[in-house]
Amino acid sequence: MPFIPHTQQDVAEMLSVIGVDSIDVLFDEIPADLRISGLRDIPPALNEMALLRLAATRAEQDSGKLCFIGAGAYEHHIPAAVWEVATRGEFMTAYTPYQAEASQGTLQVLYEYQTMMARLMAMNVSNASLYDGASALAEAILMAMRLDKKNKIHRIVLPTNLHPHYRDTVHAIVRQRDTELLAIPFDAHSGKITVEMLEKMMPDTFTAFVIPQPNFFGVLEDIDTLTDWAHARGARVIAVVNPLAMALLKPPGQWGKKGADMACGEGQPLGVPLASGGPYYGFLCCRTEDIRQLPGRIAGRTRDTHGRNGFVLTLQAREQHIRRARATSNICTNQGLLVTASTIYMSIMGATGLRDVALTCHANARLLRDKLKAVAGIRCYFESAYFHEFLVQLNCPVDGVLTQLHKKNIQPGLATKTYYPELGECLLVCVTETKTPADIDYFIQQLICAM
Amino acid sequence: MPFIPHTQQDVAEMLSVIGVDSIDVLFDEIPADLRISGLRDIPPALNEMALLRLAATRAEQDSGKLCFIGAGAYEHHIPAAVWEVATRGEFMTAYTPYQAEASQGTLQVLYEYQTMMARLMAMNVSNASLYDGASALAEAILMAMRLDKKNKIHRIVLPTNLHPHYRDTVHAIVRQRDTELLAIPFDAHSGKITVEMLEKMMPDTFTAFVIPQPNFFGVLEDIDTLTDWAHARGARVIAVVNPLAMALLKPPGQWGKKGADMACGEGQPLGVPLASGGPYYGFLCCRTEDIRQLPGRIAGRTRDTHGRNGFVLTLQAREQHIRRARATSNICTNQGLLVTASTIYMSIMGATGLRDVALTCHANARLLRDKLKAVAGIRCYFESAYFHEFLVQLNCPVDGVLTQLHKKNIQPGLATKTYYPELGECLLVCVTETKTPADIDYFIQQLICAM
Amino acid sequence: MPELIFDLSRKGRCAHAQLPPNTLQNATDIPAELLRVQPAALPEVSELQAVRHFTRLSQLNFSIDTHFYPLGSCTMKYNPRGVHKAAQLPGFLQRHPLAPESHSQGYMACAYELQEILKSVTGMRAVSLTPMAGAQGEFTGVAMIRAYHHARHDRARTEMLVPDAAHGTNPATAAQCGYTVREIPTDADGNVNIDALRAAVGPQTAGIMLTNPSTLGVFEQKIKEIAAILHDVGGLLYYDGANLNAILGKVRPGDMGFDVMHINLHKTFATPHGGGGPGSGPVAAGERLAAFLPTPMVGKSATGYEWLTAKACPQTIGRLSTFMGNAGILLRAHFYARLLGAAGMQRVAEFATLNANYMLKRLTAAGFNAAFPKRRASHEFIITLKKEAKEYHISALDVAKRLLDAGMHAPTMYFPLLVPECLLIEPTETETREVLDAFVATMILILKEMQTQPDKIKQAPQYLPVSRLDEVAAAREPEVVAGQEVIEHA
Amino acid sequence: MPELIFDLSRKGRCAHAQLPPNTLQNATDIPAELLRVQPAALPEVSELQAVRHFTRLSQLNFSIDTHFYPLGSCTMKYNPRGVHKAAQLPGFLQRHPLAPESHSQGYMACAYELQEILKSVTGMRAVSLTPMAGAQGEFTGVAMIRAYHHARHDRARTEMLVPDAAHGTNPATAAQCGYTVREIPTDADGNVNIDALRAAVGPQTAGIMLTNPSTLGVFEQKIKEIAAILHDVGGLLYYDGANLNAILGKVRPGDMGFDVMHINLHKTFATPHGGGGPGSGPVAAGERLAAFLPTPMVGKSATGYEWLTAKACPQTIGRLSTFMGNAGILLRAHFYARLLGAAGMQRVAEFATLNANYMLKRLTAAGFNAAFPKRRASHEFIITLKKEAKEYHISALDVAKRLLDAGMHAPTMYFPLLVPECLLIEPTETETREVLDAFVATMILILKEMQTQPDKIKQAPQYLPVSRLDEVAAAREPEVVAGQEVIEHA
Ligand SMILES: Cc1ncc(COP(=O)(O)O)c(C=O)c1O
Ligand SMILES: Cc1ncc(COP(=O)(O)O)c(C=O)c1O
Repeated sequence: MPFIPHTQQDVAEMLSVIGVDSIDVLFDEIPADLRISGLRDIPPALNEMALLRLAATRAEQDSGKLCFIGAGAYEHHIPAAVWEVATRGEFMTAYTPYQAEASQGTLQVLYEYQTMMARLMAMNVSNASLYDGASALAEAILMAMRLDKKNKIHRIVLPTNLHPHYRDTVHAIVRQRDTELLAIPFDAHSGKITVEMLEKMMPDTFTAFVIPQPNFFGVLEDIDTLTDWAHARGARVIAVVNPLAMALLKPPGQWGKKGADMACGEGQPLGVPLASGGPYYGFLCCRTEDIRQLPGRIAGRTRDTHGRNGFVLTLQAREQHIRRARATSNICTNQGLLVTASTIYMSIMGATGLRDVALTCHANARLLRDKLKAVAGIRCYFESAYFHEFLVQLNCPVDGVLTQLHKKNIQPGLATKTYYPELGECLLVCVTETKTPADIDYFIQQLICAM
Repeated sequence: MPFIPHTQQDVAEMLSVIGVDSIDVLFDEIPADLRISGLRDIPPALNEMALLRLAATRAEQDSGKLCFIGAGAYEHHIPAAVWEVATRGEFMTAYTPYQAEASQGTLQVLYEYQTMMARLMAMNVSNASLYDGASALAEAILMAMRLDKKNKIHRIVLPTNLHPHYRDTVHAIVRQRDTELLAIPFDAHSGKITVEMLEKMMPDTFTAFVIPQPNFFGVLEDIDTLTDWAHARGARVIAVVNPLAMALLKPPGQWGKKGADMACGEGQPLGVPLASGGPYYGFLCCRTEDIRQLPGRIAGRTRDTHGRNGFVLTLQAREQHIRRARATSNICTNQGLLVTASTIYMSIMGATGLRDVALTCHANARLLRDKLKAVAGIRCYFESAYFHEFLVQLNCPVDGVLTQLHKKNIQPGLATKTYYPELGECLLVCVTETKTPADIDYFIQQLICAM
Repeated sequence: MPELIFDLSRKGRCAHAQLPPNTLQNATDIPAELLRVQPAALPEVSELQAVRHFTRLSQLNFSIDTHFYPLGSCTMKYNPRGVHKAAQLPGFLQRHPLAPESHSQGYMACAYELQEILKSVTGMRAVSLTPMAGAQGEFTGVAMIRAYHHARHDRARTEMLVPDAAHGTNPATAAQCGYTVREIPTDADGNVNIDALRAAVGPQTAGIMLTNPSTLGVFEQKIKEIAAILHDVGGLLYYDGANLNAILGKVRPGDMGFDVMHINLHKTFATPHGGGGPGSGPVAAGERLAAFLPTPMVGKSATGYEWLTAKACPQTIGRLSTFMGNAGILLRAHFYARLLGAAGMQRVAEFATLNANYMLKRLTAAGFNAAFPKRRASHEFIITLKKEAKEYHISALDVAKRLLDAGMHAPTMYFPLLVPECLLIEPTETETREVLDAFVATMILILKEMQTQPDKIKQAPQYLPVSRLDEVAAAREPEVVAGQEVIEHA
Repeated sequence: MPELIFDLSRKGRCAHAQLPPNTLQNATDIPAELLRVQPAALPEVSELQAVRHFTRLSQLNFSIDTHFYPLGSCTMKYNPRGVHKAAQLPGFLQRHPLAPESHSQGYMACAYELQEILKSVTGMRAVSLTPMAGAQGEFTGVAMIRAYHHARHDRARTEMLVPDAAHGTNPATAAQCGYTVREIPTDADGNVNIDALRAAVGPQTAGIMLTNPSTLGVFEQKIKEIAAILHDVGGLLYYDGANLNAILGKVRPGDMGFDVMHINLHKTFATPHGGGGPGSGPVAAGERLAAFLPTPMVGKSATGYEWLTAKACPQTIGRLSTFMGNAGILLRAHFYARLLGAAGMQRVAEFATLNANYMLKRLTAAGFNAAFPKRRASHEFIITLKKEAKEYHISALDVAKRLLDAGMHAPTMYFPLLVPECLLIEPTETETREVLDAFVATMILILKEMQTQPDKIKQAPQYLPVSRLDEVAAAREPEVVAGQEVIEHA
């Protein structure tokens, strides 16, 4: 009876207290014709020893790869202390801190996290997390729609150089409402959104403009110009950023003359392992005046009856368990433990550490990029400024190259053909601080063999 | 500056408080001709990222083996909870609980450990650990010598079927004193110590008789007969046992009419990973009346000023930091964390769990043994009762077979020729609960190929 | 309370062992106008300071690993460490979500098997694992219902029915999907008021969101009738799986007539709650709705496991997360299920129910009032302190805080909203009878204290790092980030 | 205090997920008279109960991860988590100690490199890693000295010299090796009394055991003279490496004239103390003694790393452990050294010394008395509360307990024995100045309390799970196992 502590005597005595003969009787309110006698097609129980062996075999199958894929999830070094501390039982096995006095640990962490994230984004306030980057963007758009009291029809400008999965997610979530999602194409030469294109294609009024930095191709947008352009048209600017990059790049709160209105994105680069895509966490920051439309939990500082500092979940009146159908969002369980890890990560790395990591990523990317350019049959698709990811075009089918390199346990990047067939045989390549010069040379050497 | 938190400002201000110009001045009492300017031949600093990659490479080199070696260290399943909890910072980064009030966690664990170990051995008392099995035996022998007020010359009977490394360690440690270590050979047919041999070879009086259970060959000794024989001659009996086996086999406190006088051994089978041989821990139990000669730390229950229960290190007057040259032992730092893990292990497994593990080890060993017997060219050397380890003799050189199986990542057992050349081409094979029928079949199949 | 990590910060301090080698760092060719000028004011601390700070913070929490945590509707059961260890294997942690299928067969095998297990447990036809918590599962299900109606060119269905006892995520989700929420009242025994339901349904009805057993801790006996009422008018049934722990292997939502449902893996499948998350809310669907499930899912072919995306699932409602949901939680749930096997799952429901009924019996015997005295408890039950509130002016909140002082986490308070001064108590199957008895004993003690020393209750908690916190002040002037002054405004 | 785990036990309860499959279990062919009859009365608890019990117990400890821990002579510095993670890799945990060399090259490379690093740090010729703590290192060194004399057929040397300030393990070790211990007094400035030393040496002198800097927290300046005195009479010098943190990369025992020494890796090399162990005490030896080092050691040949056993080392004193010492600790020490590099090691000594001298200065400025006011502190220093004991009847013990109440671990008390009412304070290099300042501030507060509210000190600790414990009663009637009655006697 895994995890069940009852002795036979316990069961007998408990049943007699209840006044029934068997546990089965406790289910007597369930219509008999609905009850089943057992479950089918479930493998027999393993003990922990066998389970760990099975798990090791499975994990082994997927391991030992040299990964140059980015595209929204980035391999970074995570100090061992981060998860050693985050997975302490007291953090990991607690629930949402509804009983504040018994949850000051988690609550203070959330408060510290909000502060760090707001500072990193140069924004006023942050919530305590959403599910992931793509759904955080969807929530940001819904928030912008709530804030927009002027426009009847909510138009949202979504550039096509935004991560395709983000666009898909936004579509799946936001199209439940009456919204227009406007796709604005990127400049074919630079890979960026340009004001020319915007002026040509966009309506006069719209609710919000989503600006990715860097964009899906790793290219850096002219964020000041774009922000000011949108603000001039009375729209809100939603920044979708890589938070690690913000240690190096201009943060959303400083874009253009007034700064972006919301900043959101994927928290994964800040101390969360790749882990097949999750659990990660979405972050969302905004201006102080908009806080009551900010979805998700928020921790706040207050005082106890003796005047001592303490923390609580605050502004709960926005949330579903109080406001129900009129809540700012339906989100309840969020990604608390990831935020805990991220808070420890940011504390250990500090601003300098984060910036050094971002710089090293960039420098490594530059190194590989320069070496790739020197390979016959490869060209860099866009010659714009970039962070740690870039698009290269091959003069031969990408699929064949991929197959060969996969056999060598190299993941050379993401083939973009499914998403952007018009770009041809392209590969989106990412390099982080985890790659050594030797890794880069090995990649080049194997790529040349495979082409 | 890894792990040093000082800012430049800190250093400047601290130096000015001290009243010196530089840190270097703080070393001015050291004769100048002794001071060195730096260390040579030390590799340059790595960051944690590079270190983890190096460590992973090294660990990878040694991993993925199917291990049938025992010989004093045994591969067992360890519930994940054991080390998750034992390595919590509060256990792992505390010192010896000298300040009892600030160390009740560790002290209660030690008290619970002592209780469990005493119960497992069916002895009165236990200390809080020694270094490892071999050195624990040496300490037990020294203890027996202190307790023996009758004999001028201390003779210790050490059978040759005791683990050769234990015998070596005892020699290295005990021969610093005036002692006679008497080697008593085992019966060539059964692998056991026999009373006939003892009567023939042993002097009338001696201080202590060391009885291993199981012995090095995995064979079970006639512990009742041997214990009574030694007691009849006024000697003390020191049991050296595999503690896991004691969940299944008769424990030392119940050997013969009066029980063994001391029980010691290697704690590793109780929740400690193989880990290249350490850290493990030695245990030592004895009779209540002998406790003041028991070496090592001991936790005891007492009360605080309000009458509440609490725990302290007790009987410290035996120890070196008080008694100095007249201490029962020089041991100071022991193997506390291993004992913590072992205590959690024993708690989770319980008596039934331990017994089930021991039974499964035995049953698995029996399965492999039967299958090996059926292989042409292999015979079981001893036909005595055994626990989970046994000796087989090959009709071809062991070394060649080993080389071949090692190439297949199988470690088929320990070649005993270095220790017992007279036994010929023998292999000491161990099977624990970690091996599946498929593992056993694979072993057999590869062995046949290699012979 | 400990200092803030920012108070430990000193300019120039850092965790040196974590810095990348600075060989290439200054080689940036990024234009200056794109760069950050002033570094973010993150804490500058040593590694030891960070470890010590967060270790000490952790000790301020109650958690399953340290306390009994009978938080109704949350299923705070033991989170097996073996499962955690298995999911944390480097091979799993290092896999990139977009790694090729040939480099992903280990993970995909686990995900596929979990889909199969959840199909079996729910009695549904297909499962998508991507929703990242219960509420996202609800969103998924309701969006699928909407897609179903739209696919049938039925755009007149604008209402979603929700019982008044429902969890707040139900109405919030329905609204987020563009539905008008219509509340259905509960009758005196905790069942949905069938007459009211009949009166509410019509051609405008998209569906109903139900949990069963409900959040009132009782099993909705007329569930088949309810299903018929809905199906008859062309509406569909959504099952909120938060309470699945009560019926695992005993009765299946698919058999009750539900069309779609989520499963809170972080409840029933024992994945840790992490102080608020992550969770995971896979969605299972029957005949009518399977085609609309979100992607990606895992399929199995002769050559191995493969991703099923929009190409293979043309009617999918699409993608709800950047990658494939909370994969690490899915692994944990899968491993947990493998440890239990089919029999183990049934035992979960049996012993959770045994524990709840035992506590209910003992508490009512001690004088507490059950909200639904005629009913069996499911895996949880409600007591109402209405009487005590009147007699002694002691509220459910007061009792909750007093329990904290006794070293036990409080039950869920004031939910469901329709039961006044209620405590929703869910012991789970992994707690011992002694722990339940200790809780009951404390409740009895508190009942005595109401008469003898009510202040002790009113002033609780006294033995925690802080006493009662002023939530009103916190919400009036929210201070949600530290030291606003240091934020660099644009 | 929490219950004992035995109190949680109920007959028949167990952690089912941990049991082996019981297919073969009853197939024992072991004769009945060799079998256990009654099962051992180990606790019968669920996995959750065990996890909760031990998690809660852990929270009762002070530790580096939670508290400042300036325990003199113990070097309680930060134990890097990265090092821990590296050493816990499955490949390392799974290696059998008797695995063939071909399956051990990863581990052996680490061990070999550690030997080399320790040679460099100590200035010695060869290193054996097997001793399992400082005291076993001492044993090893003294046994080697004995073996050396015996090898020269010099059996007249029966005395080992030990300064009166020495750690208790020094005399205990000498005695365990069969030597008579002769104490050498300390002079007023904390140095060995050279005249007394000269008077003590002779043909009966086997050697001397010294630490430098000594346990008095000062550097023995006449160390070369001492070495000469010993060597002139044919005696050898043993260096107790417990204080190596003070001089790492600054000065080397080999250069001072020592013949053999141990290194406490669990101090200087930052491996965790584990609540009392494990430690590791590798021994390094110079010309005279290298041949006697214990086996096994790791050698390097053209084909890889190989074990050096008695065959390769005919003069070895033999084997001191079943396998090869505390391998896991050796890995940690090696990884720590790799994180520091040569420059990092020097910084250890520099900042440990800076912190100690800063505290010493501030405490004496505040009115506390240094034991050796004319001397620089090494990485630690002593204050004596002799004056305070007389004036206020407050002992070093009282102050220690009061510090616990302030959330700081107490320094080492009453050691070395020759300084009355002493506190030996070792901050280590990994603590911030703010923490040192907080300690000093607390000491100043305690000094004030001696005058104003001495009871607050006498009754400390008040804020811990227990107040002062009765050690005398504990030793008078030792209760060292629970429930003696249940022990089955033979
Ligand atoms: C009944 C009920 N439904 C839905 C939810 C929402 O689930 P989640 O928190 O995983 O989003 C919860 C969880 O609190 C719940 O208790
Ligand atoms: C000066 C000194 N020498 C020797 C030792 C003994 O070392 P260990 O505890 O590792 O056996 C210690 C440790 O307490 C010490 O402080």
